[in-house]
Amino acid sequence: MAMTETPMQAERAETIYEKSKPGRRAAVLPAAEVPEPPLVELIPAELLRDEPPRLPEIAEPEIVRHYNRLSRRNFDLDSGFYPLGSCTMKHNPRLNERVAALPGHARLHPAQDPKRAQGALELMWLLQESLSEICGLPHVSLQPSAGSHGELAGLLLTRAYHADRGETRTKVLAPDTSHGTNPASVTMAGYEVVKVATNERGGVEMDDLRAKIDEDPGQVACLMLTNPNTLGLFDENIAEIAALIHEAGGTLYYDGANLNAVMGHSRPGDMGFDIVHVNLHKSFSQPHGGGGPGAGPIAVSERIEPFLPRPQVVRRDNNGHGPSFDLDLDRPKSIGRLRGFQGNFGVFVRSYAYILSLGGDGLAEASETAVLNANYLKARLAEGRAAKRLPVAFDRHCMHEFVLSGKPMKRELGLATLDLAKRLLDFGFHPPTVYFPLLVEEALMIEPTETETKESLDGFAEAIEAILVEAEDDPEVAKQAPYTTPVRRLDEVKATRKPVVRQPL
Amino acid sequence: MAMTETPMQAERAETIYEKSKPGRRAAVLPAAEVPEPPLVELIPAELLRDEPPRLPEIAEPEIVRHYNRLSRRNFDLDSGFYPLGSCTMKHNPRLNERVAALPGHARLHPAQDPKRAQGALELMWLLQESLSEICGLPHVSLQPSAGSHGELAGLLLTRAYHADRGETRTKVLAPDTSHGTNPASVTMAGYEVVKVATNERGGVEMDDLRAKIDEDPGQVACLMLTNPNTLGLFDENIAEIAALIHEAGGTLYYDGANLNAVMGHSRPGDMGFDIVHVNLHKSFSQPHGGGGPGAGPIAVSERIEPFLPRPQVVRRDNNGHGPSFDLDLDRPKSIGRLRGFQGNFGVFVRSYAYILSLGGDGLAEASETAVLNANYLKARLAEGRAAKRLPVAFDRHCMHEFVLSGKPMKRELGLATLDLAKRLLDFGFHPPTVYFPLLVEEALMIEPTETETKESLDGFAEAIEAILVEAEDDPEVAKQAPYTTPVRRLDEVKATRKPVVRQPL
Amino acid sequence: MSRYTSATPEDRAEMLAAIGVDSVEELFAQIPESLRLDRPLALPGGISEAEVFERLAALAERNEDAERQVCFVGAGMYDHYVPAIVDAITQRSEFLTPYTPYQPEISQGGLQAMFEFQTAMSELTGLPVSNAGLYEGPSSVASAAYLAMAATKRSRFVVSRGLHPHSRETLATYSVGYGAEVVEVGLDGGVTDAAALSAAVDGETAAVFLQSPNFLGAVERVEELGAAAKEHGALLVVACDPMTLGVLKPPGEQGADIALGEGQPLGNRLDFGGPSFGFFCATEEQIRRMPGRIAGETDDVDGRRGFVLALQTREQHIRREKATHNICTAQALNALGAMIHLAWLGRQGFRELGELLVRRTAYARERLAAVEGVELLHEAPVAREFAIRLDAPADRVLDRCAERGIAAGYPLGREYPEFGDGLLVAITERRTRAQIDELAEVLGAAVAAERQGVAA
Amino acid sequence: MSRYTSATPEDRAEMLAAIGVDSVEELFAQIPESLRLDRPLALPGGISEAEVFERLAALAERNEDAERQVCFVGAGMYDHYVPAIVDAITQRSEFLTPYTPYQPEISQGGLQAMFEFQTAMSELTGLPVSNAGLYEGPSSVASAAYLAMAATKRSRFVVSRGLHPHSRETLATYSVGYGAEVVEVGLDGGVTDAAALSAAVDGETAAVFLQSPNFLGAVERVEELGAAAKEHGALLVVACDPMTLGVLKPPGEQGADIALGEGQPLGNRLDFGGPSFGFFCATEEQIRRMPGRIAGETDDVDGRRGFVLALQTREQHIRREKATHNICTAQALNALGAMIHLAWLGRQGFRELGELLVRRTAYARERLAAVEGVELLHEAPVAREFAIRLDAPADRVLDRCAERGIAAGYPLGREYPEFGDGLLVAITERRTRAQIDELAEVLGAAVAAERQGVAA
Ligand SMILES: Cc1ncc(COP(=O)(O)O)c(C=O)c1O
Ligand SMILES: Cc1ncc(COP(=O)(O)O)c(C=O)c1O
Repeated sequence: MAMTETPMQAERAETIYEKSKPGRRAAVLPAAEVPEPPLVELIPAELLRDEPPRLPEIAEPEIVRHYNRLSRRNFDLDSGFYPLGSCTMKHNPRLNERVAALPGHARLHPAQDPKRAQGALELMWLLQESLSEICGLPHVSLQPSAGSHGELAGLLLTRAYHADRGETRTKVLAPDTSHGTNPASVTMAGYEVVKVATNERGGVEMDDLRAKIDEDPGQVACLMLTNPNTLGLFDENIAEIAALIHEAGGTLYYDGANLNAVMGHSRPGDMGFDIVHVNLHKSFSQPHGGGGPGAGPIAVSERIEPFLPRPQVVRRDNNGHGPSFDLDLDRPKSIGRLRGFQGNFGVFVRSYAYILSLGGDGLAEASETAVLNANYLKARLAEGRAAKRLPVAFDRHCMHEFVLSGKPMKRELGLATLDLAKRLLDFGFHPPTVYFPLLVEEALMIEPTETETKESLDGFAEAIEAILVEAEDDPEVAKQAPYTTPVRRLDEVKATRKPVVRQPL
Repeated sequence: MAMTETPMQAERAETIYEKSKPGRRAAVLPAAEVPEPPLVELIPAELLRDEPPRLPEIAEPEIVRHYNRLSRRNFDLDSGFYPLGSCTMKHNPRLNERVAALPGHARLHPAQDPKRAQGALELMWLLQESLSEICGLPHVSLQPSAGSHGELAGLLLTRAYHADRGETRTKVLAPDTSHGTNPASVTMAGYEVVKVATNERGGVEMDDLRAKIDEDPGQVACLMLTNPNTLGLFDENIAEIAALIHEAGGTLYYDGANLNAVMGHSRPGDMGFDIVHVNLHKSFSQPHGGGGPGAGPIAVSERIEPFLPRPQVVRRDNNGHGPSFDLDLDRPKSIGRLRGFQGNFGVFVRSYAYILSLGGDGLAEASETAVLNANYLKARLAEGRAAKRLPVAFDRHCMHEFVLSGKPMKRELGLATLDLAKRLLDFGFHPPTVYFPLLVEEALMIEPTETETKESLDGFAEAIEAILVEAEDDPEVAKQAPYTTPVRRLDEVKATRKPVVRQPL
Repeated sequence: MSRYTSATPEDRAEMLAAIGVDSVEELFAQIPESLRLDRPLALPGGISEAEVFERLAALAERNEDAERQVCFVGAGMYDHYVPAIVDAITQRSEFLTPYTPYQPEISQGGLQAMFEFQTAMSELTGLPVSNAGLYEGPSSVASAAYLAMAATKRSRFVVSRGLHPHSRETLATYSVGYGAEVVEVGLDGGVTDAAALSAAVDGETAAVFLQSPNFLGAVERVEELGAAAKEHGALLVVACDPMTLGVLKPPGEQGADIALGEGQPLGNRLDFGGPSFGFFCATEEQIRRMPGRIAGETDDVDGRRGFVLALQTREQHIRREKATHNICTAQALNALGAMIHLAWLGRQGFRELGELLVRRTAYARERLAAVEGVELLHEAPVAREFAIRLDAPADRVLDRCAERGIAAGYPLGREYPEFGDGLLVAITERRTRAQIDELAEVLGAAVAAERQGVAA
Repeated sequence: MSRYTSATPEDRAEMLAAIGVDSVEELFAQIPESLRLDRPLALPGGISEAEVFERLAALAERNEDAERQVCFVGAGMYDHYVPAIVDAITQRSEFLTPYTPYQPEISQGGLQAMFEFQTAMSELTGLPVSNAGLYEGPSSVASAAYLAMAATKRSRFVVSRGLHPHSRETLATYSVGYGAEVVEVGLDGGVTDAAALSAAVDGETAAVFLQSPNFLGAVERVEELGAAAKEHGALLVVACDPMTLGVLKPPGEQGADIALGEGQPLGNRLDFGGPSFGFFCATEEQIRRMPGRIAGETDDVDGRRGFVLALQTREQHIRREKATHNICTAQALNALGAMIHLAWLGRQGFRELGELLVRRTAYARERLAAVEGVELLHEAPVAREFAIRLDAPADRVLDRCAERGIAAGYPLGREYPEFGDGLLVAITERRTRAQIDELAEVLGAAVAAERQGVAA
């Protein structure tokens, strides 16, 4: 393996502060146009700042170069295959960016009088209606800012629902395969997490579930499930699970991160879920932005509706005078606000544009192709060396993603899942999600999404094969990987032991 | 020098046609909404096409990836220093893109009734006024699409001017340092080129000029000059030159490619020029787009005005009822149209935004800094090895650019200017313009522009020094360069001998 | 096959064969028959890109945005000019489309940008530690409360009524889950009632929450107010408007343990309320209790400088139920926009912008105070927003102004019944003197008309 | 120091010292005193980005663009929907900001895109050779004339009156320089008068110029008309609308030696007339006489596939006065936009779009023909545009339609006095059936009102 530096490796990372030079500037401000007394005549000296913050001093051309150069140090969805399990890295249509940028959307003040923001409120209402139909639940709140925010909302709704019935419950059940945000949300909502085991089919272990409920049914507030779950498998027992939880008086929460598997094919509401969050930045094509923004609207059943966050977008019929749209604040049982204003509207515009583009049929086709692509890639990886070295964790048809175990690879070749992931970088692929879900040893979680071509899937399978062949010959190659990335393996321990989290100036 | 492939070199260029697969598509079209008879019922079969053109068949995600990947195989102004002489690679403000994209500009039909396009016509008029002031000439036509188009316009204007006086003249004088478009335009305009020699100061050789005129003053239609010329030197004899040409009855044409050197400091009109073209894509920040679009408005003196192209944007005073703007077609002496509609309006918007941003003072400061940067870099290259190996062609202060000669370098190190240029690529710099102007052997024409930092200039000087040091040790390194670019030296002869100019399908 | 998918009939056939099934339905068979949707979704069919554009443009047309109205509304989000380079850079695929940077080797662009952003926010707030951003302002306040509980093992919050109503409501919502108590302290003369505050703070208090400038635009005496918190070992949490920090004393220099706020004024458009971001800065002591992503500097195996997500052991994907917060996807792209805007403003420009806001605001405040039927709601010093009282129903006055193309401000009545006809007026660099003068004229006319009962 | 320059006072001092002068003025001393501008430019001072934006937005507001009016105007430029990916890609710095690719090693992106574009245009026109684009349509016609003179050593052009008036005017302008003669042939029944054409062509004729669809929208019988040219050894030059080439027989299959035209309909916005691009395709024989850039495929020293500017020996920078053309900077970015649009449409979509245009145009033509006071100007087959005759003054009718938000078409009167009240109506995929029906209604009402002399 060539160890010579690539051109990009050769240029040392310099922050914009290091490129700053006193006296330079990009912005030219408008003239004051008004009297310019010294500030101390307007604000008491002791409330004024002595020195301005040490922001960079640099002219526009170099700012643009700096961030353009930085951008090239990112791998992105428009660069290549990005099979990051659980993240639904599907194509981000530019049309959505275009419509979100229309001044009527982008420059609309959130406090605008509803009667002067009818277009925006109607769009939100239309999106609510669409998500309601897709989830099979009658009511939607768009307020949560992301999935984890939706989870917290769901748990606070559960608490309010029970409180309204004079109950206080303390336990929230979640399978050991659940995503980290689930237990974290449970704690923030003041509940205690009770783990439920997974059966040999990758679903909820029913006996364990019954046991955990029977311990004290009156304490069971909620069961949080992802279905298909984080193994990419649909839990066939979902109807029975729902019955058990409802019997115990708990709510059933659907983590919608995997909704991309079932759009137009099966609906959480029909499965018996009371509360669902939808990650618009996954199933509905909002770009991930390197870590957001997203949005996590929630859809709920009738019994949960009274407690939905405030404000709620509503449609008024004005007896025949044509409908109008409003923000309803008068919701006495509401859990209240979860954030400022009405939610991540810009994300709503993009996702609604996506829904309009594909339509009901297109959404169903998207899920169908997502499932087809996942099963095809799974089949490709059941050929050749991967079959033995990287066996699938649960050998059945998957939905939109699947999980492999690197355990044999590690045992037989001394190659950890991490090494495989890093070596994939040299082949121009983004690695799958690694070491999650926790119950699979050396897990690799692979979600191709529907927008990838067969050629990309084949190329990925061939890369895995090539790496395994290479490793049989010399595992060190992968263990030292990557070689061609802007930087090579980074010392994450150091970053946590003695954290340097800002530029010293 | 590492000869291992860089990641980008490793990926073989594949055209979009090679990524095509029958049945794939990105576009979904609106429904017809109208009757759909077979086409033959609407258009005779013999006028219809049998097979649709073999355009690529590919879904949107892969189109985006294809062109994003392609884009990374380009070096651009936002990537680094681009001292391409005569091209004025100055910063391209994004503000200009934003205002050009406003629907009122971008979606305005060129045939819109002038009274419904007052904003666009006023913008054009304001740009005309600004260019008139900057050039020191009373009238402007925005119609030419680029500099060479402006040159042709200027020569046709000259012909019309003389014809109007009952004269026919056959010769156009141009210095041997002139840009290739000058003689090419002369021929297209039906004139014969007469070369004028350059003196030891880099200016027009006055004796030769006089001689060429005296041969037959009645045949001298025009003298085309660039001032500062392509050596980056201001011709101090310009007043006398103007007098001689005017005496002979010819017109004086100013190639405005180098206007960036003198904005707000000296004006072609005041120098005695009759016709000036301005490259908006040089001095006025229109992005070059990898080879256009640009625009080449012309400014002219009173005596040339009657012949300006049609239509001309005019301001009408409507005696006090507030001004209005119009397209004047009623110009009996006009040379006529040079192109469709009114010109490259989108470019006018960008350049006018640039003029508004900088203002008169800012434009003068831009030229001042352009001249400062050029002389500083010239000074840096007069230090160290470049002093001997790459002497400046004419040893005097330059304006916005300067020309070095690689002759000693070639003689002493066996390194051609081309080799130096290619080696610069490995250092992350765009090379200067090479082998132009022709009269300087192994020429390197360097134009830093005002928007570069001192650090960039220093870095470039250091790279030149490093390459010369390296070459003393082993000239082969540079002769084989580049090494790190997406592709290495390309066989241009093959491309011309047996041209392959399209993808075989 | 949709416009975004590529599987041709041939592809499908080959893929199904490789999988070993005859149809995709077989793959969906794992979903019990009874739970499979036996009808198409009740949504319209897909339409062309041009049609989607027209549809959404038509909706957008029905909003009165800040391009059609002269906007003096603030209340936490402001109509600042976002420079063109912000869009140009944040719209690059390389920043727009990647996921959270879990693979640092191929995410250096995003990670370094986070590091630069953290540095900028640390500079603005005067606190050493910043995260890479949270959802938005109000939920960041609730997140600070969660941190304060962990830091103090207490569960009582004292909150100034000057804190944004959305922040107070959000804190109340979260506190139900936290099992915490929220105590509110009133205002006096537009600023937090100092006596009431120190009376309210006790040994059970986890944190004291202030906002400066507060919701009425008044610059608070944070240091004095914070004394009570220090005394009882409670954390001092200060919400602030980042655009004022070029001129106002940073919270970090006034004893704040945590400084946070709504980031929208920095490089983010109004977007009817989001997406924007919340910033969150704290003292060194709190670094391991911080919520959200934090980028940190380190080296690669060859000694190259690089950046990674630091202190991940705080986070849900590692620590699960013991995490310092549940946040995962946040607002990275919005924080990048802020960083670019700040770099564009630069050290000088940022201060000048602050001064411009203070001076135009002073001018506007004086101008409006001189209008018949308008008086100042408080006399406290202000930076970029101020409150007035109208001698007429605020909603009706606002309607009249809107008819004349001016969004005159934010009505206080709903959230502050005590200021029934109060109006909050915000200034940005986009609001020219001419527009301010026009506001005075239009507002005056509207108030007069209302008082004379003229029909609108 | 402006926002775009970086030289601080310190920088300036250091730089001047290195140069060995005391001031920048010394550098300008080479300009004779008398020629130096002794006053500041009479232009306003620089203003902030926000102010520039407001200024230009205010100007744009005063234009009635195709977003505000329903646009049935064509005449060479059409209101097609440009897909969002075109902007997203062409606005990337890597495509937007480089110069012409003189250094191929670092310009492969642009060069390959040119190669792909050439392939697409070659496919559309049915001719083997395409260049990378010229300025726009009409000047491309004049460029073809220059090529024809070189190829035939003749200097007489026969031009159909169906050729775009701008093309004919531009050709006339250039021909003065060429020293060439231009002979025009009239129309009959909306198409070129075949008899007059063959009569006009002779042994001195360098080229015959046709347009199909012609300016009146009529599809010409190019092959038949071209026979005269073939017979006398003149080149056949055909201007065409690229958007019709998914359904109409390509010029290359009808004997054209050169096919060219206005490229705007492909991936370029209206922009009040530019920038767009002209495409230019020809037979193999003409390859070394082609104007403009041409990208060609080749290999690098290691055998890697690559692209370069081919046949540069044709060009001004090498051949100077003997060049095949003077063009240098052309319209590369616009051609890239066209290529992306064509890739997005794809083979199927491009044909479907052509069919859609033909069918909606047929519908519109029939609909308008049925309107009282409106009749067809010709019966010849049309593809996407057609001509009608109004029984009322066209300009007044157009005004009435404009008042109702419709740009009803292009008035023929000025350029075709023989069609005094003629109107050219264009259709794109953006013009819905509902809009066409509305046009019929509005146009009918306008004509009726004019005939009854109702005041507008
Ligand atoms: C299964 C699952 N649940 C929940 C989440 C949290 O969603 P978000 O990142 O939008 O907060 C994720 C996202 O990674 C997920 O994959
Ligand atoms: C000196 C000179 N003259 C004329 C031109 C031609 O200008 P354009 O490329 O705009 O046609 C150029 C551009 O390279 C030039 O440098």
